[in-house]
Amino acid sequence: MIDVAFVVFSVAAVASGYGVFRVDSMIRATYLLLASFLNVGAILVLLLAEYLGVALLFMMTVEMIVMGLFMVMFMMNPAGLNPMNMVHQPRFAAAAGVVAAAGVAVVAVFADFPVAPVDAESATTRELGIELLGGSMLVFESIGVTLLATMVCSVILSSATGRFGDGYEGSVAPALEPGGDHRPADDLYDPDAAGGMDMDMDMGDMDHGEMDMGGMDMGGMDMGGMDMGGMDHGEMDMGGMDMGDMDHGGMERDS
Amino acid sequence: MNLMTVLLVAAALIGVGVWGALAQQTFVMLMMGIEMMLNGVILAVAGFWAFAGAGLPKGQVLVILSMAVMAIELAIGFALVTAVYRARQADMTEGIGSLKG
Amino acid sequence: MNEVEQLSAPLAIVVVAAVLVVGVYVSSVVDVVAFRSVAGQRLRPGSAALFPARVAHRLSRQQSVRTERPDMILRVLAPAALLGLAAAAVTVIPLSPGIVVADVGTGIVLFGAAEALAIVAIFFHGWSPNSPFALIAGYRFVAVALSYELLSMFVLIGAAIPAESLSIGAIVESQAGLWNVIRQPLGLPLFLIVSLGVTFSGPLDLLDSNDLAGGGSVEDSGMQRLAWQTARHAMRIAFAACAAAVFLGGWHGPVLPGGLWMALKTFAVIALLGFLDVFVARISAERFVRVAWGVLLPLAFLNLLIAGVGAL
Amino acid sequence: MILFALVAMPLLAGLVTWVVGDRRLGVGSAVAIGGVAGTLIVAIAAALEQPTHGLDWGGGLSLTFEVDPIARGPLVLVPLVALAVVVYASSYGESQGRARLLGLLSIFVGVMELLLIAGDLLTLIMGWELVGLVSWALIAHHWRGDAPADASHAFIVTRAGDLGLFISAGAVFATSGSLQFSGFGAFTDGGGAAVHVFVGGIVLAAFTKSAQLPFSPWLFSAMSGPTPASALLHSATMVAAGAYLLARLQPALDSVGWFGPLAIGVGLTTALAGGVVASVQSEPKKLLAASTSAQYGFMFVAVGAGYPAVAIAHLIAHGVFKALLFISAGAAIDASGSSRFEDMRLGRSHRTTAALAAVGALALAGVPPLGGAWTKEAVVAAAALESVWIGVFVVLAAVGSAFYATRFQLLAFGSRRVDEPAPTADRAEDSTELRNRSTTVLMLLAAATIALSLLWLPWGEEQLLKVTGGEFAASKLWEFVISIVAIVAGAGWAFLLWRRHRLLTPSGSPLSSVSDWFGIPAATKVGLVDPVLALAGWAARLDDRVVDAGIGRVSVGAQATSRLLARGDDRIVDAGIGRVSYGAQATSRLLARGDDRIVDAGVRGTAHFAAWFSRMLDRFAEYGVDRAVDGSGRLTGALGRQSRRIQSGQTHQYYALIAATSAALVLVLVLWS
Repeated sequence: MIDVAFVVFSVAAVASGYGVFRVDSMIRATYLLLASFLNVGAILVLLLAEYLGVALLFMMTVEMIVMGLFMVMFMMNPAGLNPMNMVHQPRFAAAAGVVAAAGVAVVAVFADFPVAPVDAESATTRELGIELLGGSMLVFESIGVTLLATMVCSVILSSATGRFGDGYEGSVAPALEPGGDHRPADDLYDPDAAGGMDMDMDMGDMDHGEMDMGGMDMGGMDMGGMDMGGMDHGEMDMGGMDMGDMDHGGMERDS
Repeated sequence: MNLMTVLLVAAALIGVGVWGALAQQTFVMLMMGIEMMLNGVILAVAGFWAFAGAGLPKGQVLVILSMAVMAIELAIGFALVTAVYRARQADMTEGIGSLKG
Repeated sequence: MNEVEQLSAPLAIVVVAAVLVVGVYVSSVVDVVAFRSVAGQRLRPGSAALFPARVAHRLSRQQSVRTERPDMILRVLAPAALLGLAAAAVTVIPLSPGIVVADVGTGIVLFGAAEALAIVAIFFHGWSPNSPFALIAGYRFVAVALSYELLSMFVLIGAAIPAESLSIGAIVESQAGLWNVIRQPLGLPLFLIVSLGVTFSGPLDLLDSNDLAGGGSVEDSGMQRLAWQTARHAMRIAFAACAAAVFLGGWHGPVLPGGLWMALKTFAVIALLGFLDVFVARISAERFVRVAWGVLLPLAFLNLLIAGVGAL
Repeated sequence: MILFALVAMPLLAGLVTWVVGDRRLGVGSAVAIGGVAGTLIVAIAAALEQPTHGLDWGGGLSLTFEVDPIARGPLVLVPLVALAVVVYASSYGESQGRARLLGLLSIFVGVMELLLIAGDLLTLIMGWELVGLVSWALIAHHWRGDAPADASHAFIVTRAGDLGLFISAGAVFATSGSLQFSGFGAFTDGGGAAVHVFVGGIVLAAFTKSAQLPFSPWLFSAMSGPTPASALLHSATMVAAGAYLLARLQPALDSVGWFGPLAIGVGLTTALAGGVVASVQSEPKKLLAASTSAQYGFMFVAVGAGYPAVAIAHLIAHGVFKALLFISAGAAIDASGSSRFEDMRLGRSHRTTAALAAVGALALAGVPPLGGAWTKEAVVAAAALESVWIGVFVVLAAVGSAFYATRFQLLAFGSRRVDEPAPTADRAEDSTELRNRSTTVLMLLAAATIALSLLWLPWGEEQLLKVTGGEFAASKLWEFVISIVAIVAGAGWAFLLWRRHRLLTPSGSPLSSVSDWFGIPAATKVGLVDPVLALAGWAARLDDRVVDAGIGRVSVGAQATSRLLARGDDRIVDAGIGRVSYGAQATSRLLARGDDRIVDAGVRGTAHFAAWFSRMLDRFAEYGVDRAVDGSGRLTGALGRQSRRIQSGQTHQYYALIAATSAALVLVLVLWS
C-alpha cells in the first residue's frame, strides 16, 4: 500500500518536475513545480515526517503563488500561447543534469548506510517541536534572524525608491567609463558593455539556434540578451497571439 | 520504499534541477531549477532521517533548515531580479553581460 | 485523541459528501435570504428554499460560453480543485465526539495548506479563461490573499497552543472548559476575515465582483458557473466548520448531542458569513492590504501572545 | 534581580531617550538623567549587598554576574560620574542629535556596569565589546566631519587589543574548560604554555583599552567626540575597563613571573611619556587625554606592584576629578569658541568655572589634602615597596603630573595679561547655559573631589579598605616629603615658564611632534588602521583592477607580439633570401663573361641552375617561414581572446563552470578516499 503510494508520488514528482522546464505556459510551469513539491511533501508524510510534509505543502504553495506572479511579470509570452524555447547551452545542461543524477544515484545504490529506521510509534511532530525549542534552539533562532534579515534586504533591494534617490536613478545604467554620461534606459545596448564584438559572436554561436519564438526569427534576439530588456514585454508582439494576454503581462509589471 | 529508492527519486529531482538551472535563460526559470535541486535535497535528507538516522529529531531540523534556505533563496532571488530589471531592463542571463557596475 | 475512531473509507466519503451537499444547499439558501432581506424584497420561505435548486436547474441546461484559446486544463481544474480542497479540509474536522473522517495529527496545518491551495485554485479560475477582467480579478485576489494568508496560519496556531497539539480533535477537547472564542478574543474575528477573503464574499468580494463586470466569473456560464458557485459554498462550509470546531468549542454544549451542537454552530457561522456577504460593502484592495499588514497582522501576533501567556 | 536592573535600567533609559528623539528633548533628557540616577541608587544597593546571579548559556557555558569587592568602587563611580556628565550633556552643544548623545551615554553606563559585574570571561567579553562599540558610536557623534575616521581609528586599535581577550579565553577554556574568574587562580597555578598565552592576551587587551604605550594615541582620536563623551570615556568607563580588568584578575595573573615587571614597566613608561606629551600639548582636551594615559600608568604600576586595591582607589579618585577637568575644559571651549589654549585665559570672565576647575587641577597635581593626592601617595608607596628606584620614577612622573596640571589651569583659566595678544577666535555668543548648567555639574564633581579628601583621615582610609577589600602599602614619611617636593617643583616650574610666557608651546616648534605621542599614531595608523580600512576597498576593486584588466592585457599583448613577429619576418627573412639570389646571379654572369666558349654551356647551365635554385629558395622558404611566424602570432592572439571569453559576465556560463568544477571536486574526493 505504502509502496504503491510512494511509487505514484515519486513518479508524479519527477514527471511534473521535468514538465516545469518543458511547458510553454509560465503559469503551468510554476504550478507544475508546485505539484512536484506537493508530491515530495506527500512522500515526506509517508516517511513519517508528518509535520514536515504538511509544512512543505503549505510553505511551497504560498511561495509558488508569489513565483507565479513573478513569472508573469518577467516573462514574455507568459500564457505560452506561442510555442517558444528559451534555453542556452542545452546539451551541456542536459549532460550536467544526467551526470548529477547519476552521481547521486551511484551513491544511493552502492554506498551502504546504517540501517536505523524511525519507529512508527514515535510522535515525530512532538519530538521535532521539543528539539526546535530545546537542543536546536540556537539553530532555530538563527534561522529566524536570518529570515528577518532576508526580508529587510529584499525590501531594500527591490524598492523602487531606494534610499539612494528615486526609481529613475536606479533605472539608468551606470556609466561604463568613469566620468561617462548616464545613457537613457532605452538604448542600453553597448558593445563595450558586453566585452566587445566577439562577445556577440560567441553568444551567437550559443543561442541563435535555440532561441526562436513562434516562427518569428530571433536572429536579433541574441544581442537581445542585452537588447530584449529594452523592449517592454507588455508591448512585445508575438506572431498571432491575442493582445489581451500580453496587455496583462505589461500591465502587471506597470501596476 | 527504502532508503535506496528514496535517494534515487531525490537523484532524479536533483538532476532535473541542475538541467533546468543550467539550461534556462530567464532568471525566474533558473531559480525554479535551483528550487528543484533543493527539493531533491529535502527529500534525500528526510530519507536519511527516516531510514538511517533512527528518527533523531535533529534530522528533521536539518530539513527545516533547507526549507529556510529555499525561502531565502527565493526572496533574495526575486529582489535581485527586480533590481536587475530596474538597472538593466534585463530579464535574461544574457542581459547582464557587462562586467562593470 | 485516543478514543477517536477513524471512519472506514466508503463511510468517510459518504459522510463528507453529505456534509458538503447539505451545507452547500443551506449556505446558498442563506445567501438568498440575506440578499432578499437587504434588497427589501418580501421573503417567501418556500421560494427562498427552492431558489438554489431552480438556479442550479437553469444553469445545468444553459450552454457554456467558450473564450478564445483558454487554458482549458486549468479552467476545468479550478472548480474541481476548490471543491476537492474544501472536502479535504472538512475531513480533518471532527464532526462529533470521537467521529472524525481523517484524524490527522497535524490537522490544523493541513487545513492551512488546503486554504493556501484554495488561493491557487481561485487564481486558476481567474487566469484560465484568457479574458482581461478575469485575469485582473485573479491578480487582485492573489495580491490581497497574500496579505491575509499569514494571518490565518497565526490564528490557527494560536488556537492550537492551549491544546498542545496540532490535531483539531485535540483542540476541540481543549475547549471543554472554556471556548477559544473567549480564551483568545482576537482569534475568531481574524479567522472570519480570512474566511470572507478565501470565499471572496462581503468586504473582500474582490474576485467575482461587480466592479469588474463579474471578475473571475465573467466568462463563466452553465455548468462552469454552477460548479464554481458550488465550490465556493463548499469552501465556506469548510471554514464555518473549522471556525465552529476551533473557536466555538466544537461539539461541546449542554443537553443536545455533540453532533447537533457542531451542526448548529457551523450553521451559525455560515449564516454570519452569508449576512456579512451582503451587508458589508466591498473595501478597496489596496486599502485592505495596508490594513492587513499594518493592523491585522500585529493583532494576530498579539493573539498569539495572549494564547502563549494563557498557556503558561 | 538588582544586577539585572543595574544593567537594564540605563540601557532602557538610553533606548527610550534615543527613540523619543530631538523633538521632545525635555522628556528625553529627563528619562536619561532619571535612568542614570536610578542606576546610581541600584549600584549603591548592589555594592552593599554584593549579590551573585548565574545564567545558563548552554554548551557548558554559563554567564555569571557577581559584585567582587574590587568592583564595588567602580560600580558606584560609573553612574555617579555619568550622572554629572549626562546632566552636562543635556545642555551641551546644538540640540540636533542631542537625544542620540544622551541615549548613547546612558547605554554606555549600562554596558560598563555589565562589564563590572562580569563574573566570567564570557560576560566580560560581552561588556568589553559593547563598551568599545558604544564608545565608537559616541566618538563618531559629529559624523559630518572626520570624526568617523577617528572613531574607526580608536575602534580598530582597541579591537586589535580585544583579540587578546579572545585568545586568552580560548586558552583558558581549552585547558580548564571553564571561563569562571574563580577558577583562574587554579588554572594559572597549574602553569604551562596556555597560562602564558592567557596572561599575555589579558595584558594586551588591558593595555590597549586603557591606552598604555604604544597604544596611547587612540585616546587623541577619541578627542574628536563631543566633550561629554570624552569626559565619560576617560574618567570612568572605557579606559577604566583595562585597569579594572588587571586589578580584578591580578591574583591569577601575578602567578606568572613576568606579569608584574611588564605591568610596572609599561605603566611607568606611559606615565612618564604621557607627562611629557601633556606638558607640550596645545589643546586642553588633548592635554587631559595624555594625562589620562599617564594616570592609568600609575594604576598599572600599582597593579604590577601587587596592590590592586590601590589601583582601584586611584581609579576612583581619578575618575571623579578627570570628569571635573574634562567638563571644565568643555566649558572653556564653549566659552572661547576655540579648542586651543591660545584663545582661552578665561580667568577673568568665568571666575566660578575657573575656581572649580582649580580643584580638579589640584587633585590632578596631587596636592594634599585632596583624595587624588592620597591615592597617588599610595601608588608611590606600593612602587617603593617593589623597589626604591621604581618609586623614584613614579615620583618623577608625579612631577610631570604636577607640571601639566598647573599648565592646564594657567593656560585655560589663568588671567590674560594686557601684553598678550588678543584671542583670534571670537567668543561664543551666549555662555548662559555654561553658567547655569555646567557650573552645577562642576560643583557636584568638585564636591565629590573634595569629599575624597576624607581619605587622609584614618576613618576614610579604613572605609576605603572596607570598600575595596584589599590592603594598602604603608606610606613612609620620606616618600611623602619627596613627593611634596616633586609637586612644588613641577608646579613652580610651570609658574616660572608662565611668567616668561613660554608655557604655551608654539605650534611650529619641534615639541609639537612630541605633543602628538612622538609620532606613534602615524605608526599605528600605517601599521594597523589603514591596512584594515584599505582591505575592504581593495577587495572591492580586485575584480575590476586585476582580473578583467589582466586578461584584457594578455590578449592585447598577444596580438601585438604576433603582429610584430609577422612584420619582422617580412623585413629580415625576405630581404636575406633576396640577396642570396642576386649574389648567385651576379657570380654566374661574371663567370659567363670571364671564360671562353669551352665551358660556356656548362657555366651558363650552372648560372641558370643557380638563378633557378635561388628563385625556388626565395619563393618556398619565404612562404613557409612567413606562414609559420604569422600562424604562431595568430595562435597567441586567439588564445588571448579565448582566455578573455571566460570572463563573459554571462551568468549561465559561470554556472556551467561552477557545475563542472564541483563535479570534478566530488570526483576527486571520491577517488581520494
